[in-house]
Amino acid sequence: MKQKYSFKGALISNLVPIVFLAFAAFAVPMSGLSIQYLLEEMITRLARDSLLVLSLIIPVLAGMGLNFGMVLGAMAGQIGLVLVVDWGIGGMPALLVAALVGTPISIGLGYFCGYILNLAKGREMVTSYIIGFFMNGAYQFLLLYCMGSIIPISNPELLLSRGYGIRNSMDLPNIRQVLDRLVSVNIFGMNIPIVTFAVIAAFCVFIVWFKGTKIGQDMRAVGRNRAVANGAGIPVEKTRIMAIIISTLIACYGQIVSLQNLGTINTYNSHEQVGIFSIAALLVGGATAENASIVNVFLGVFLFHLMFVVSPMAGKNLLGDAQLGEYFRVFVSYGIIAVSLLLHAWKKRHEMLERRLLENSVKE
Amino acid sequence: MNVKLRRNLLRVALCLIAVAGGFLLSLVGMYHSIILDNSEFSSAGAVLPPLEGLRVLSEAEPVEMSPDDRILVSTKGPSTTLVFEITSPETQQSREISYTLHMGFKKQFFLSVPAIVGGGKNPFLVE
Amino acid sequence: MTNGKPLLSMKGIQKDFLENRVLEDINLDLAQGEILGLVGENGAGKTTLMNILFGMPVIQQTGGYKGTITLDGEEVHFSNPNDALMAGIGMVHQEFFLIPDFSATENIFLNREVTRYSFLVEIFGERLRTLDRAAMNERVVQLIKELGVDINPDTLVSEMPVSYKQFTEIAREIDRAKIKILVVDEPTAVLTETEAEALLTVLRRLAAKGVGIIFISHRLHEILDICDRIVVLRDGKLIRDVPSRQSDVKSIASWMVGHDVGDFVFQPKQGCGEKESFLSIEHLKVLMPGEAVKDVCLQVRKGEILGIGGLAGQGKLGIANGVMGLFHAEGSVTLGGKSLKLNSPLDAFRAGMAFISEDRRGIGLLLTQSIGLNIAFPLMQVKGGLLKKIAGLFTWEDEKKIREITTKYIERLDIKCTGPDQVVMELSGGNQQKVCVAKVLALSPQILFASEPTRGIDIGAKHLVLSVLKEINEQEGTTIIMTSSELGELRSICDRIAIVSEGKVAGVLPAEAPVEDFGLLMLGE
Amino acid sequence: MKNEDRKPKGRVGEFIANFGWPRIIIAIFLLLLFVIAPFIGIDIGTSLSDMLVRVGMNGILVLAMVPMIQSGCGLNFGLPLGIIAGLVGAVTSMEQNWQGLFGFGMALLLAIPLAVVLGIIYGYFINMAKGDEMMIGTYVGFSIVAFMSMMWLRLPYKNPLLVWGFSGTGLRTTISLNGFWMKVLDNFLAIRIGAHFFFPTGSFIFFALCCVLVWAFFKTKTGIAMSAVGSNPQFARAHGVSVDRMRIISVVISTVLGAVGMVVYEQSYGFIQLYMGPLYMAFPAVAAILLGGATINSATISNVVIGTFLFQGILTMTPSVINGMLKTDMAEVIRILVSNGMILYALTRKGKGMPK
Repeated sequence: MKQKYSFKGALISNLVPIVFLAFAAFAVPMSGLSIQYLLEEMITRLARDSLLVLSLIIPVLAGMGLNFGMVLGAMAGQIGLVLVVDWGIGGMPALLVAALVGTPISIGLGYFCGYILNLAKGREMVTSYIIGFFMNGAYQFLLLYCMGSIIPISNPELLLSRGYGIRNSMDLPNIRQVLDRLVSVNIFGMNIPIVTFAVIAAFCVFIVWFKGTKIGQDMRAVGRNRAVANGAGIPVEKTRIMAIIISTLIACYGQIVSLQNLGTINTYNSHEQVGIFSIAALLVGGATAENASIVNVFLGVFLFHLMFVVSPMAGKNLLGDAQLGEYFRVFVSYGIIAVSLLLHAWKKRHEMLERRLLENSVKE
Repeated sequence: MNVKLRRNLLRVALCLIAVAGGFLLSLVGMYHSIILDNSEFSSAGAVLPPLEGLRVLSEAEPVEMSPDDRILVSTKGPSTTLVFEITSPETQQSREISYTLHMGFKKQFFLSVPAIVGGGKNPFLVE
Repeated sequence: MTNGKPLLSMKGIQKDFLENRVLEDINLDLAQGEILGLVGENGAGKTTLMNILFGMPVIQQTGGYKGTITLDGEEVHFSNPNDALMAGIGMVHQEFFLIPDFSATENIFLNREVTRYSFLVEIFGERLRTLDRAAMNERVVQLIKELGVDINPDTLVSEMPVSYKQFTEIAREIDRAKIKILVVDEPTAVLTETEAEALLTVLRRLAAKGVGIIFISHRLHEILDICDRIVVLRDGKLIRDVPSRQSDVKSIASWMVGHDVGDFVFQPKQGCGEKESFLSIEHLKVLMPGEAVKDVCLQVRKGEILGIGGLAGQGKLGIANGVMGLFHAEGSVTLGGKSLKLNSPLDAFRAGMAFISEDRRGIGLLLTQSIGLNIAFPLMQVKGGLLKKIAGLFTWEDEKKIREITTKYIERLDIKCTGPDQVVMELSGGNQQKVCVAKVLALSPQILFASEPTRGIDIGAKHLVLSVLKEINEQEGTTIIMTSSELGELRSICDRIAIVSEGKVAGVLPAEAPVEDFGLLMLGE
Repeated sequence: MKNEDRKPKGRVGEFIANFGWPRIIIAIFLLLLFVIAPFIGIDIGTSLSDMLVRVGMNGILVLAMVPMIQSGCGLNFGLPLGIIAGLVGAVTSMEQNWQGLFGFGMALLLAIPLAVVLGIIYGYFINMAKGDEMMIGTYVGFSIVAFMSMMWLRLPYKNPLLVWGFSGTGLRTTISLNGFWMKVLDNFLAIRIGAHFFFPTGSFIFFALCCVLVWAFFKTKTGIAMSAVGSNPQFARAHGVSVDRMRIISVVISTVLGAVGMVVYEQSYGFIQLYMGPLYMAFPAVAAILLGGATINSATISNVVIGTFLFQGILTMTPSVINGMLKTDMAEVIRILVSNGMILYALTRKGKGMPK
């Protein structure tokens, strides 16, 4: 007996993307930005942030909710880039070396985060949120106090005036847009970074392939029902830690691709926003804490960044105050997460009650 | 050689390859800055005057250098060849001397052009 | 079907749990291809026996067991379910051990997926092998054909009817290892007639292939229909081991239930209270998971002790929980003429009803709080007792009164504790139950529901709890409705006993009625 | 009943187990700071009074954590809702140019009704999302701070002291309380000993008053019912307590205390920070109460007091002492590590009756 496809059910489960489409339809003309400019902006942002949002899929698959701990991966990526800039490496080798340096750090941080999340089962999201903050403290300690003093940094421009500690913002010489300009095709006026999209596509293929492996299936089992998975002999704790390690790794590479596109790092807060915006984007794409797909990622990044670009202009034209638009987009990004979490929690409880009613009535 | 041992050996080998690859990549991707100096150079008794009509051809486009001039050339990769074309003012003939420099991991170089052109063994002004 | 050497034989099995003996000198044989019916009241030891066979961790944690189990001639000792599985013993659980959002194939092959090698395995290890879904689907189709059922391998378990879920679980157990023995625990409880019939044919087909089956059920006509031999357990002892041909429903029922009357015999009250009904329950329907009540009509006389018996899962516990508003209930309940608003515990309390819950630790107590607070809480919340006005502004807990009432009940119920402020969690099971009873006595209710008041507590506490209930019934005229799975205990204290089977009242008998009649009612005959 | 974490034996063991290792380490660390201070030329008097002022300043915000923890709603990351109410109260009172204790009192009176309304809405959200309360709280808190940042630009405030100079509309990001009710509580009956030592009696009296009020509430019938909901919701429901109503009441009280705490905080700090100012203000309060020994579902007044003293002690002492010793400003890093470390410790503890 197939679940009858109820329009109402579909409407509720995709409410957030629908609300966003309506908002975009209203705000885009209001902002007065040309379609051409918007499309171009969307392509750069898709190239820049898709990989970061993609890193959230595996923890959701393994039932660990939206993993704010991806911020740890972003930190690892940044550490890799800082060292690469200090060693004076440029071009594609710079990205690869940064990734190589970032990999062991991400695995370590991922293991640490996964281990702690296992201690706080049922409260993974808020715990990963706090881990993000906690590691930010350690990150600052490393970059502000160890680099330049204990860890040798040869390039003086990177350091603060006091002689040690990395500066707050740093541009990436010979790295800016390296990946994007490797091969870029110009279609009616917009250049599309083919290689970056190829890298993103490769990771999408990896995730689809990964779901088909034994550990991928174990993760799905652990995500859906931990007790039964455990009963069947699946090492639940190890599987969950592996999910977090993979997520942290992808986030590390995602941050490297993203910063390469931006061309500059603001060392002490670019990784913080990454967590909030990636999760907001994923939720805008219609994902929930229980299931997220690759479609949610791209739809989410497109819609979220469309809102992000359009709202300050819309705010300016509508209410004559760009600052209002600024705050509006911060409000919307936090608001989405609150609304979709609420909606999802309410739906989950509603379904549970319904299932119990169904179960009992079936036995009539 | 059971399976477990074989796999662990393979993993160690891969890590070593990755580290070696890292070094190789940084070697290939490293940017170096070479400062060329065209002022009088004296070493071991011989005094070499600055050169006239000097042009330096490197990866970037050619650059004229007048006497007592100093320019900076930025190059990428483990080694590079610099070509110095000197046209003597009287005979309008130009002769070329090429000089290959192996930079390795060193980032800064300070070279005297007269020393290179004069065929001196040690053109490095600052070690 | 039975050949010479028994497939499985359990010799001299004995198990103690805390002070009381749960299994005593059980000898059980099972031949290849034989279907053995295992019958017994709840708490008779069936589940413990199966846990021992399966090497469930709970057995080790509570002191292991004595006796030997031999499988195919050699002695075996399983320390966890996986060992038992590897040796070829599978089990179909009552609550399904399936993942709802997984397809039939994925469930059947959970953690045993057929996978393909790839070079990545060399680097990242075995878990990177890719799943061979085609091969798995093929195997499932073949398995299902073997069972004679048609399930599409890709349907999600959440969309399957209940019987298909069961067949999926059976398919998984069969495929997991070269199955020798399959234990099926009350499979037909959740099935309709046709679905049960389909299941029985599947089990016969398996037996024909040489698989030994242990069939645990309460439906005697099914047992007689399918089993070759029947073993009856009662109070941890093996009462009868007889071929099914030489027995019938009536005799099995009496063996199952017919033990001597409970240890504490109370003189039955002369003339049990006025005749007209004080509390009447019509068409009560309660959605309590595992104890659903379908359509219960019950009349309770004032000052009476009414027992509610029946087997586990038939809905007897649902009645008290439904009336007290703990689980969603429909139907009509009138108390002394006034109709009671359902689904609201406060109204139930205000109408003079109180409840000793069967889930002592979950619902009955505030484990992290003191004895005083636990006892005072209901009186304070429902009747506003034990409070004092502070400068007319707001009402505070009156510590003096709380301490008084707590020490009074500590003495009366002889609760062994360090004082009114001791945290309840540190008390023994028996003393915790006494706190629950004290909490309810403090309310001095008109009607008292007591669900499994004596389960899991020591003999001394059991006796004290029952005598206190008897006392308040006789001295304060409190009508008591006691739900219990131990028939002996009900017969020793109650005036009348209602037997609940499959969510309905099968019948109401006076306590002195012969044991077999109760047995028959319980089995829904 | 085998206890999860190995209990060190004997009385000392008992004390350590209850007090918890991290709290002992931090307490010793704080003591160490006080001991080192004089050696590097830091005057104990000023540090002590600085710490006391900060305790008076943050105490009530930490107290705002208690009701929701007791009722099982978890750590109140939605504190910014109360803080916003406090800000609106303060700014509206300043708009009317009310000064001194009267101005302070009016700020409170204006903030409390708004806090009640916000509390009720927040309470419904909390009940909708049983199990995810902390995540919902965080993001509802962030959303309202962002929303109010838009409102600050548009609300019809005219008082020149509050509004941007050039455009004349929209409130300034930071507004000085000078001339209004700056330090009105701190200086009330303040005790000054010698040149350096200053004891903010006013704020301590107010803080003590609020603590007594909350303590008294939890002795009332509703208060006891609320604690029962926190420690075992099934038990409470089975005994006629409406779990949802209790949770909403606890959220309202927490939000009101948050508003009151914010007004007291501004009075002592001397400035009102609008726009994105209060975004992360919940974390120090959460860290403080956990440092005081609270768990996710039980918190007492003593947890509040101990926690505030320890946490604010760390915040005051680390900048001066560490800078003095290592000539670096590590205070910020230590604050992050200590506060978030404490929250992590609480989230991962398997205390008695912890929700799984």
